[in-house]
Amino acid sequence: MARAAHPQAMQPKKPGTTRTAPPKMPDGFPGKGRYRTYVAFETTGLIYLLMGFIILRAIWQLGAGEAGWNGVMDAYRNPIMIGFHVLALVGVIFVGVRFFWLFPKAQPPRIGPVRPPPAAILKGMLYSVWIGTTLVMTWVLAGGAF
Amino acid sequence: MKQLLIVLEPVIWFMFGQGIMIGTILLTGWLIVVGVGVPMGIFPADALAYERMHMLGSNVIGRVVLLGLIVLPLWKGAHHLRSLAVDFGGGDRDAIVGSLLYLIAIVGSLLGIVAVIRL
Amino acid sequence: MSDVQIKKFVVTRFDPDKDEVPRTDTFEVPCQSDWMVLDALNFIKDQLDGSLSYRWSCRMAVCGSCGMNVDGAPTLTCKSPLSSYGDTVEVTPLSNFPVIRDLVVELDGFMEKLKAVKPWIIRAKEKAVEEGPYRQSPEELEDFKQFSLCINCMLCYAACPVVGNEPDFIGPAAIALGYRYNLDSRDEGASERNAIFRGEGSVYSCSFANECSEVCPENVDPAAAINQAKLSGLVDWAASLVLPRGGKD
Amino acid sequence: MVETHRHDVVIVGGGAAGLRAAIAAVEADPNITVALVSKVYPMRSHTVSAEGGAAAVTREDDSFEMHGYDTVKGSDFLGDQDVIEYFVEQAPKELTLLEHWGCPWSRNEDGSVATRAFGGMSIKRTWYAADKVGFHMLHALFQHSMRFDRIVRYDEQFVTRLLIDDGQVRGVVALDIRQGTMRAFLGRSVILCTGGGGKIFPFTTNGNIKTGDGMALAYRAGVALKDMEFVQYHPTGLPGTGILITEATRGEGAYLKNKDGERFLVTRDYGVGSKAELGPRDLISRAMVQEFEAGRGFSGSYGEYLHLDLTHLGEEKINQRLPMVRELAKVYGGVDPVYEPIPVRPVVHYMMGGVDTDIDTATQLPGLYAAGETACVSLNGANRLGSNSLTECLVFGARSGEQALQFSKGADDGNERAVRAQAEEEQARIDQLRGKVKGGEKLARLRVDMNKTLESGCGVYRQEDSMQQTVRDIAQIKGRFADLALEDKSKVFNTELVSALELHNMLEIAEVVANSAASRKESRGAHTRRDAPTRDDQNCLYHTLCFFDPAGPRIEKKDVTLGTWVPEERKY
Ligand SMILES: Cc1cc2nc3c(=O)[nH]c(=O)nc-3n(C[C@H](O)[C@H](O)[C@H](O)COP(=O)(O)OP(=O)(O)OC[C@H]3O[C@@H](n4cnc5c(N)ncnc54)[C@H](O)[C@@H]3O)c2cc1C
Ligand code: SF4
Ligand code: F3S
Ligand code: FES
Repeated sequence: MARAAHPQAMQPKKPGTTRTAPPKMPDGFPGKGRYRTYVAFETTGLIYLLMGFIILRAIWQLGAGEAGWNGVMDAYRNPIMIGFHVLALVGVIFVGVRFFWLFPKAQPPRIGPVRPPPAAILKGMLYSVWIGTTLVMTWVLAGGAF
Repeated sequence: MKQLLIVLEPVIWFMFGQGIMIGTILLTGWLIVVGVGVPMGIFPADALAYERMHMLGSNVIGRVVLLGLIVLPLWKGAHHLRSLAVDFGGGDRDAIVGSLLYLIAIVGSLLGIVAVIRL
Repeated sequence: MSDVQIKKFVVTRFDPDKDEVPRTDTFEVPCQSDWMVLDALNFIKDQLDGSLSYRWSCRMAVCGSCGMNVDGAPTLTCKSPLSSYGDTVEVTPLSNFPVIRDLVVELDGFMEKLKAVKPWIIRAKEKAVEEGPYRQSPEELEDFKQFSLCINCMLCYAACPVVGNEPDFIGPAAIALGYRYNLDSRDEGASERNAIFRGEGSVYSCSFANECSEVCPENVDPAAAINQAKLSGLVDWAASLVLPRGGKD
Repeated sequence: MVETHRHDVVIVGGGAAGLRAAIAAVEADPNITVALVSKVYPMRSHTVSAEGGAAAVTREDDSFEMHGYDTVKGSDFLGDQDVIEYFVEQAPKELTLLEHWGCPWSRNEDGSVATRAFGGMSIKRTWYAADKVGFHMLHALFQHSMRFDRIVRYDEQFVTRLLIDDGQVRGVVALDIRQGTMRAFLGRSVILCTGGGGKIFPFTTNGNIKTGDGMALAYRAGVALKDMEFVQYHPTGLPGTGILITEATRGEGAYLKNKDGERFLVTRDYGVGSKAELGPRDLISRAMVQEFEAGRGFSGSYGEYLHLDLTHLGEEKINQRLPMVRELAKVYGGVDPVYEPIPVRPVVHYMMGGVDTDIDTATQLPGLYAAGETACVSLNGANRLGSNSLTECLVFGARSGEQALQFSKGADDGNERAVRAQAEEEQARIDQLRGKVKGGEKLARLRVDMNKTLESGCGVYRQEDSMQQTVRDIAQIKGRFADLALEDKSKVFNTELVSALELHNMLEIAEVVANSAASRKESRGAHTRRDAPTRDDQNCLYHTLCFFDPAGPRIEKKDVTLGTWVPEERKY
């Protein structure tokens, strides 16, 4: 059975002249089929929000001096923290894949006189940037340079 | 409040969009090294030693990247959680929930700016 | 004639004069192999229970009246072969809409939303008939063609989670149709419509669930329209901050 | 109590004709309001299903004279020539207006509107928007109409009767389908734009809503129905469903082939000459039936059929020009026309006849106007040319809007008390019909019987005895209608009640079709008698008028308006 939707959903400003049965949410929302993927996509919002603050704290401590930063690094070695970061990585990759799949069609056929490249090329560009940036960051952070 | 949200909607959406795109692109590398690789010993720990990190982070590019890593995910997070709240029947509370979430993102972003300036 | 197979139809019934809440009826229908879901409903109405109410007309997927949920999914019943369903088929009214009777849902809400996006050509100065048609290249036509194919079948509204929770949301089809005019080389009303798109319950309410496009029987891809409109709404808004608004009124 | 709504003009029907009329009326006078009363939401009107195109003189090498001549000849010289002249002159203007209102017409490379060939047209003059022309026109009109707040829509209101007082129409009364109660829409003039009635036949391209309501309304009010014997068979419908495969396929170059793979329109003499597949519909439909009779058709589970072959057009052209045909053939015909021919057979498509109007769309009843397929302004005569009728809806829809408005300005409001009383009467009648249990006749049964007898008596080929049989059958089925039993007693959205009212209307016009057919003793256009195979201009160059009479339909004759073009043998 589908859940109830907002009682006013798709109701005209002046309600119709006869009594109606209240609207229901789409079948399968939120837990089934494609809805599950979509809800998961939104739920990654929590991961991102937390990641924002986690990184904020890390950078704050980095600015506070060596002891602060080492504290951060110690905390990161905690298995719970590692677990969360793994989850976050999965979430981030999932977001990227879903979003880059949708991204090309969200581009207007024209912005002023400029036409964006065809979907396939656009997608290729996105993935190149994503993979490229990740490689560079990994290389730099993991000690490959400087 | 609701009115203000409506007026700011395009900017919020812009921040969200950048969060989902650039945020994701930046987070992937960060998580691979800082979140998982080094703590699990896959990469050498001294790659993230204080001296080196400070050097990497305190130049202009470093500061911009770090600021992006803090601010962008916050907006993607706040906005998506707001949508999630609506999808679970929060249409009527949307203005309050939304404002709260964005307030969190704003505070986080301001602190983020301070944090990178302090480096 | 073609092969006949008995299928069970579990159909939602609701009569506001009699029923407090919707109930279901079950019918056994001898279905021919080339039937659509709608053919089975017509069989029920003609032979088994004349009081079953639903809308239909063209039976060729163009009038947009026969949308229902079949096995839970928003479906154009005249275009969905029964062969792709099992022995028991569940037919319910479109989700996200108030139900008037049986499988008939309230459409006036949509009609208001459609009107709200000004789905007509807006121009500072209308061209006189004597001057003949506008010129529009095939490429310019291609820019908006897809978004003009909407048959107002409401499947997208029935699939979108935001529609069900945010009554003010203008919703996929109406936004796609408004945006279609923004892309039309003959139209000059883009900034007027963009102001509407930036308003309450408009494009930014959409969370890109993409379900609207998944169920659309005409491949209109309303999700594309809405999310494109977000970007042009932003560009337009930024431009309006830089340049004082000119030419609109 | 019947709720009443007063407007200056009341328009019944929200198809191309009704919407065009409404726009014309409100544009002509900024102070009036129009009621647009329709039994379905306007964008559901059957105009939506038209595929092929709308005709108007466009190219340098075309002329009004040529379009006029094609139309007259297509009509088998039964079209009124003053009407035809007016029509061809207005057509380009009307299609241009629609272009200005946003209709996405297909284009040539230089940005001008593209045109395609159509049956019976001597030159490419049919405007198109891929093969969803009616859909795009209807939605463009509907969306454009939304900008006028003075067009007040009343959706899902089923008009059941014209309100007449003092010899003048005063409005209509309609069943509010949602509420189950009656509403009176009062106006100083009324326009009927209710479309055709193909649903009286079993096998038709027409949708479920095409039940000839407007014709029946006018007929019962004493207005004549004209030329109702002329029912157009379209050569290419999908067997089984009757879904149309547009003539634009042939306009783009498709072939009709028989079982032997032979293009019989080329190899045999069916009177279409070098036009071959682009001959007029009546001739081609007859040729197809003759192929069946000669045993050169395919036989399938829905009877005999022939092949419409598009395979040589190529995928690109089909996708670009005929995307809907491809989709329809795949979904409803089970074939992909890029690779396989489409099975087709002649199918009831259009009613040339309708409510008798003059060139101003006015009927004999003061204040009552009619336009679109429901009217017979005598543009189409005995056979309509493909792509003339969408244009007709615009040209005469606009004219009816202007004319009805004019009339409304000079007329008074009439005696509201008297018309209210009529509306109350109507409410009582409907209340009695709803959920009527007495009697044992089933709605679906009656409909099937009506369909059957019409097909056997008034099909592609007709003859005296079978037409007379149909006349008797229909009278008998009308009698059985009184014994109808209905199951649904509910007030809210009682579609069974609506179907019963529609059947009542269909029986009325079916009777008119059969009687009109039996009265014409020649073959002309779509009316072809085996027992009188030739045209007889000496005795039969007249319009058939059929009047309501409690004793049974009464037939009268009306002169055809001739002019520039003298009747000649119709050869292509
Ligand atoms: C499949 C198909 C393809 C076609 N292709 C072409 C083509 O390519 N070119 C061409 O020129 N012509 C074509 N035609 C013919 C043309 O489409 C029709 O003649 C034309 O659309 C009729 O328009 P209309 O406005 O008169 O009626 P419709 O569009 O049928 O509208 C009738 C309106 O009246 C309303 N109505 C009816 N009864 C009542 C009532 N009792 N109370 C209230 N409202 C009522 C309905 O709700 C509807 O809004 C085609 C027709 C069909 C069926
Ligand atoms: S966008 Fe698609 S699903 Fe939505 S109403 Fe239009 S045709 Fe139907
Ligand atoms: S399903 Fe709904 S959330 Fe947006 S992309 Fe479509 S409108
Ligand atoms: S009946 Fe018209 S779309 Fe299905």
